[in-house]
Amino acid sequence: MLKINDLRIGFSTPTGITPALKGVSLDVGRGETLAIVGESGSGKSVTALAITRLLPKPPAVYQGGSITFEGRDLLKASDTELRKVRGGKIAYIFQEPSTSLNPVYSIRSQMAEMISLHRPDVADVDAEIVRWLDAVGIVDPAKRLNDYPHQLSGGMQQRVMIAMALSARPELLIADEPTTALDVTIQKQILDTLRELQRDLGMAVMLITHNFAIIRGLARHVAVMYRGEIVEYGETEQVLSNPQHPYTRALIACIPRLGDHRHRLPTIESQVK
Amino acid sequence: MISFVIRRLVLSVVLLFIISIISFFIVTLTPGSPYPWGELNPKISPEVKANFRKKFHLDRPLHEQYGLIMRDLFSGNLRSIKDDRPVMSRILERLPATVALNLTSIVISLSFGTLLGVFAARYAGTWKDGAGSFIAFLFIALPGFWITYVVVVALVKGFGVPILGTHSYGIEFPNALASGLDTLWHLLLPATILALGGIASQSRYIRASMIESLREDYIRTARSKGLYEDVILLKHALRNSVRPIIAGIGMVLPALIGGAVVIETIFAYPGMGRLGYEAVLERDYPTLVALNFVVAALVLLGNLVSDLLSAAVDPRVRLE
Amino acid sequence: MRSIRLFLYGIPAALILLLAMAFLNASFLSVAKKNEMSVGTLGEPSTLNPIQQADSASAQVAGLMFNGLLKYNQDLDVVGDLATAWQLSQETTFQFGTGEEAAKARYLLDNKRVAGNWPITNIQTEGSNLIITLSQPGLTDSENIANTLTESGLHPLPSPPLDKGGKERSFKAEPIIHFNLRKDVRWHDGAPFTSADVAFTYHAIMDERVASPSSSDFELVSSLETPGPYSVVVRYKKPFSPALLSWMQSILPAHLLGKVEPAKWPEIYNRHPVGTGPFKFERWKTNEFIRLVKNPDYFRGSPWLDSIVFRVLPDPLTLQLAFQTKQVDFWAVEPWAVSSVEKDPRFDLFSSAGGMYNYIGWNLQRPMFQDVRLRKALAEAVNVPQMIKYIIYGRGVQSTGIFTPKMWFFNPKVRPLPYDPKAAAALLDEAGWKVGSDGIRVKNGTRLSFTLLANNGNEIRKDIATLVQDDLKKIGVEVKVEIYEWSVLLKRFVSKGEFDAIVLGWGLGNGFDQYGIWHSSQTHPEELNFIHYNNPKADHLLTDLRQEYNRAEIIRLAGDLQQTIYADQPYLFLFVPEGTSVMWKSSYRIRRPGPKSGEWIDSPVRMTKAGWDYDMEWFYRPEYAPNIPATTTIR
Amino acid sequence: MQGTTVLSSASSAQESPAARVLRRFWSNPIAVGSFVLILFFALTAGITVLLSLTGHDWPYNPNLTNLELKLLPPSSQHWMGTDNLGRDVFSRMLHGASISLTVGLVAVAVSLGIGMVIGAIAGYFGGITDQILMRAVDALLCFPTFFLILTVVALLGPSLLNIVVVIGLVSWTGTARLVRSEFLTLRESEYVKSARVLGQGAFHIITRHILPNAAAPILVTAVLGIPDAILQEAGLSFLGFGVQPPQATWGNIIADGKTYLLDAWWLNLFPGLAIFIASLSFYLAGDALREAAESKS
Repeated sequence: MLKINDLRIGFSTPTGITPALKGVSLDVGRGETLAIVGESGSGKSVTALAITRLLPKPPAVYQGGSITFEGRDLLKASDTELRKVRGGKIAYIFQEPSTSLNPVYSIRSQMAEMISLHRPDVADVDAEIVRWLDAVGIVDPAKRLNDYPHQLSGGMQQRVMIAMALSARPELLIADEPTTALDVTIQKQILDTLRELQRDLGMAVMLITHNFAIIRGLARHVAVMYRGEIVEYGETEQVLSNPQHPYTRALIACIPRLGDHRHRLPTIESQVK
Repeated sequence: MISFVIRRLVLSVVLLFIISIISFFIVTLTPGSPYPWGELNPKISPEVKANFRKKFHLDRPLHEQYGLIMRDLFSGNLRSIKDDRPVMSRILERLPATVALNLTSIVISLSFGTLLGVFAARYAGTWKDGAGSFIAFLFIALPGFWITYVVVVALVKGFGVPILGTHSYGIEFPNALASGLDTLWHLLLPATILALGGIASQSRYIRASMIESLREDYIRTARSKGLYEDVILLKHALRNSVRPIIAGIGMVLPALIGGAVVIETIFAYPGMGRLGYEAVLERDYPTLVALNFVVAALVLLGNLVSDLLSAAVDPRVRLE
Repeated sequence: MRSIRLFLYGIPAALILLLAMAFLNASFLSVAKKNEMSVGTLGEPSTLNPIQQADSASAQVAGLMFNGLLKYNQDLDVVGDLATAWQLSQETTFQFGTGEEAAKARYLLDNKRVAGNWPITNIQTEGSNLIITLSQPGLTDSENIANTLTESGLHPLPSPPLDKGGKERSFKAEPIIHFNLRKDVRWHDGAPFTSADVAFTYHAIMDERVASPSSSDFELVSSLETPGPYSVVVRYKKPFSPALLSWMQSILPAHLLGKVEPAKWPEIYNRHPVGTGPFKFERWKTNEFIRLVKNPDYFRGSPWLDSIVFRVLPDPLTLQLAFQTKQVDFWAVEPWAVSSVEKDPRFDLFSSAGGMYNYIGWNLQRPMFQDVRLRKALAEAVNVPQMIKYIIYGRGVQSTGIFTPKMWFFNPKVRPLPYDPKAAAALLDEAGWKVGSDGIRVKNGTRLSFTLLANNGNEIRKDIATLVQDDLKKIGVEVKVEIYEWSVLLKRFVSKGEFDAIVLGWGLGNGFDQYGIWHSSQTHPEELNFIHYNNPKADHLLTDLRQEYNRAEIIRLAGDLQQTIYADQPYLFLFVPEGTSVMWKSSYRIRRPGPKSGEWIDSPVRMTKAGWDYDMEWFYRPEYAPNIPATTTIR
Repeated sequence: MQGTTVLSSASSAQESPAARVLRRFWSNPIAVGSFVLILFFALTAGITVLLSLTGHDWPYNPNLTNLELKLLPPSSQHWMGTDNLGRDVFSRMLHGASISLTVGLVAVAVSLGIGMVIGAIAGYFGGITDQILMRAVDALLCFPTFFLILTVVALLGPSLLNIVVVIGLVSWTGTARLVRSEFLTLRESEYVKSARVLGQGAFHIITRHILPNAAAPILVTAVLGIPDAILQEAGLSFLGFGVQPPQATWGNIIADGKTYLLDAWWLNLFPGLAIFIASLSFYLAGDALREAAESKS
């Protein structure tokens, strides 16, 4: 469904262009789940955002490669085509739920916007919104309709983001570190919700995280990114049980396990300035 | 919400009281005497002057004078020294003209300012943004009285257009529309010139806050939802940038009334700015104190309105 | 979303559209004007009640709505207005010890009357008082009578002197004016005009609560009676010749204001008065205009104009622009613009030397200025002719003292001091002011340096101060110029006498009484002799002048007073500026009633002694010609 | 995969904040242009003052009246014509430049001083003091500044110093509000909290920690304040309350020339243009400075 081939992206700074992605290739099949793991600054978010050209143009420079989605190269797609894909076909949820929702509009108006744009055929928009809020596990959704983002907790906000993203029935959901800003208990609930919804809707998910621990049981495939490149790609279980690349091994070693008595977790000396 | 309004009103009343004291003593301490006739008018005998001072309690000590002025102000029969008429009716006579002028100029500066601001923000960083801010500063830098004269002379010399007062009297109007348009002209011309500075500063504010809003995460979310750039700009970004402007409205009023003096004098427009200017020259203490009172009340009201408005616009603002 | 876009683009577009439509409408507005005269005034009248106003703007408007008992004609002679005729007379009373002395004196005078050719009209005795009615007020006749009485051994008791410090006299002199009023005058609301109105106006002026600025004119009135509905008798405490002119005061309606206490007047009357004049009040839109409409049953006939509007235009430039776009019919031209307007065929121009002169007042309390030689030298060192040529573009004449050429009692024989810096320098040397090291003259330690004050509102006076500063520097006199706002100048400097020299001007009416400015008694704070001028001879002339009714005698006394003061140089008398007004070529003509009834004189608008706008109520626009034909026409 | 990329990004890191602001400022053409203009005005003002102090005025003595040369249009002898007293407008403009600039600078210094002090106190201590001070600012705002200036100038007398101080006294509210909001945000930052934990006094914290960080916006309001003061002085002179004659300022040249507007256009055009260009250049420079200081990259 989605095939990224040798994607190269740089950021122009006053002292020249700093490369961010140096030839990334990935593909996501229909209904599949792919996890992209890597430390911050490894280019995983850049990849995610590049897919529907969400990177702000002035600093970002597309240096090469292609992103084909359902046969079309999104890098060359016209604005109108791109707009249909954004939200309609590929939806996003982001890391900071508190700032990702517009503070001055109610939940209903922000979700209604999505539905009326991509599914004009829906007659009773409010009912549809309530259905999706319920689907993502928000208690008594009808009452929440007219609330404003600042009236909800972090977890609830992220649930609204998910409901909003899914309400347009996308074929691919890109979750850019969806649980990083949440505390651990909420993290698990959000990930479980994601897994159930993906199963029910049969949509593909690209999960971006720096935390190896959460991808087990969620993603069948995983790609490990380091310094703008994919250093390892494979089945999750297989990569976890026998990582090839030294960086992947170091990453896995850092995961704390129950009953582990080592005093300090091993750290990786980071090269990225 | 109600408790907020009440608390603000009480605070405003206290503030008004303090302002009236300050304004009274500043005004009365200014040297010069408030005789309505020429000081060196050979016909006026000292007895007449003494009698006049007695009539307006000017011979009493200052604090007593203040007490009397306040008593008269609230009992409604505070009289102006210039024409012995109740001060409130003198001010209220000019209120409609002043409100019309200032309100129109606020509307002009807000609407055009916002338009320019959004335009500049949309093309931020490009030459269009540069041109936008250059034009904006062009207007701010123009000295008010200078540009007013240039425009007035150009219009009158070039097109023989009437510019004085609120209506061209003494002319046969073919129909009501012509007369109505004439009044509109006498309102829009001074209001536009008064608003020039406002348009510029308004566009600067909106551009700055628009650029700031466009950097927020929810814009990226909106874009990821596939919305049109226009919708993202006008719906999501603009709504968040409106708050600083609304907060500014409260501050704009005194500047307008003070600033309008030059415009009102040149256009012979019967506004409160001119009333204040003439009252200062004639040392008409009652009118000045009352005028300061009214202006202060308008400003505090303006602040309250702008707070309420910003609460309406931005739900996060809780009126604690 | 659509609503946001509607507001964002819609409002600016709508505003531009409105502005464009309004502009088009304004530019194609037909300038066809109603039968209305429109006059621009810089200041807004404070009140239209004639007895409470003191500023010129109010007087101009009220003048068209009211009449006084008397008025000036075009040649500044006093003629009747509401009064048809008036007789001046005087009662001189001699008080004797006993009734017989009074009777003897009466008998003596009865047969002496013819020989002494005194203007006696009646002699009578009341108890021990001898009352003589003279047909002409004044002191000379009464003094002759007193002498004849003492010569023939009769000694009347002395009565208190007439003025503070004046000499004692043996009689009391009380002038009397008897007015006969017109019977055909009606107020604008239809009520008839009677003597009761005159009585009410007098009492109102003297009422403290009214605080009328004209009360000083009537202080010497001892009583006012109204024997009949159309006759008024006013008795004065002592001879005071300017008294007659005070009866040009506008008369108020007793039936409207009589029973209302003055505090209520501003609401019920002052902004929409009822008078007897040619024009009635219609509307006053604050700070914009005042419109008067014609009074069809005015006792001299209905005016030709339907209405007159006074437009308040505070900025001189916009007043000029309003004139050029015909929104206003007349324009008082600044001196510098007169030359360009004079040559312009589109305009008629009227200019005349007014009743105002500019001067520099020396504070005579300062020791430096007490030496007349210094004052004379400073006068000779300032080039007044050049000042006239450049500041007012030749529109004015050099002033030769306290009166101006247009006044009938002006003394033409007084010659102005010539501009002669060398003579001035010599005079200063003679007075002991030697040129110091820094070029500024010094006399036993003190430098010849002073501060010259002027008010910031008046461009001409600011220029005068700057030029005087330059001229005096040339002869070694240092002048520092300080400009202050008008009331600050008067309160902080003038009335406290804390100033060296000041540039000011006097706007004098047509009267000759300048007692308040020059008499040595008038030097208290807020009084007008702030330079502390003190010359006994001048004091004497001033008091005599106030009591003199005889025209020839007035001219003699006034001429002597002008000569005396000019010689003292208490002021550096500068110049009498000319006032110039302009109107669009023959946009108005005048058709005014002649002396005989039924006679109408048609003439162009032109300059008279009483100014070009003297007959404003009889102006008419040629396109709205009057229905009554003119008996005589002047081209 | 290793090594090469490390070096290139290093250089931008070492640049101190101030240097970065300057670099960005100079890269903006408008900023450079307006700075050159400001320099030009400052130089002309400086040279003129120096010349006149040493006795020989170029091209003429600004206060020398010469009535024969009254109201002459611009010509070779008088590049900007003469005024109603025959004084050379060009030399008066030169002297006017020095006055207008000093008015701008001193007035801003006064308003900045007061504004910073009150803003800092209100912002740093917050609570009651903040409320009181801000209400005082509101109270001051209620006066139309114009009447305040008018009354105080009439009270103290229209000397240059009084006018400048009054303009400063009236215009500090804007700076106070800005400084207060800066302080409110900066006060919450960690390094301030840590400084407080280390027991440093309030004055020390304000001057050493918070002020330098708030320097950029304060500097910007200062630069933007200068033209405001120049325009205020011009407005005052126009209404007759400006600097005393014969001292020339751009404002009172226009004010004196007002009555001759229709005929002697040069009396209004040149000073008006000068005020306009000077104010514009200050505004543009100020804005460019703000742009440079604010941007993150």
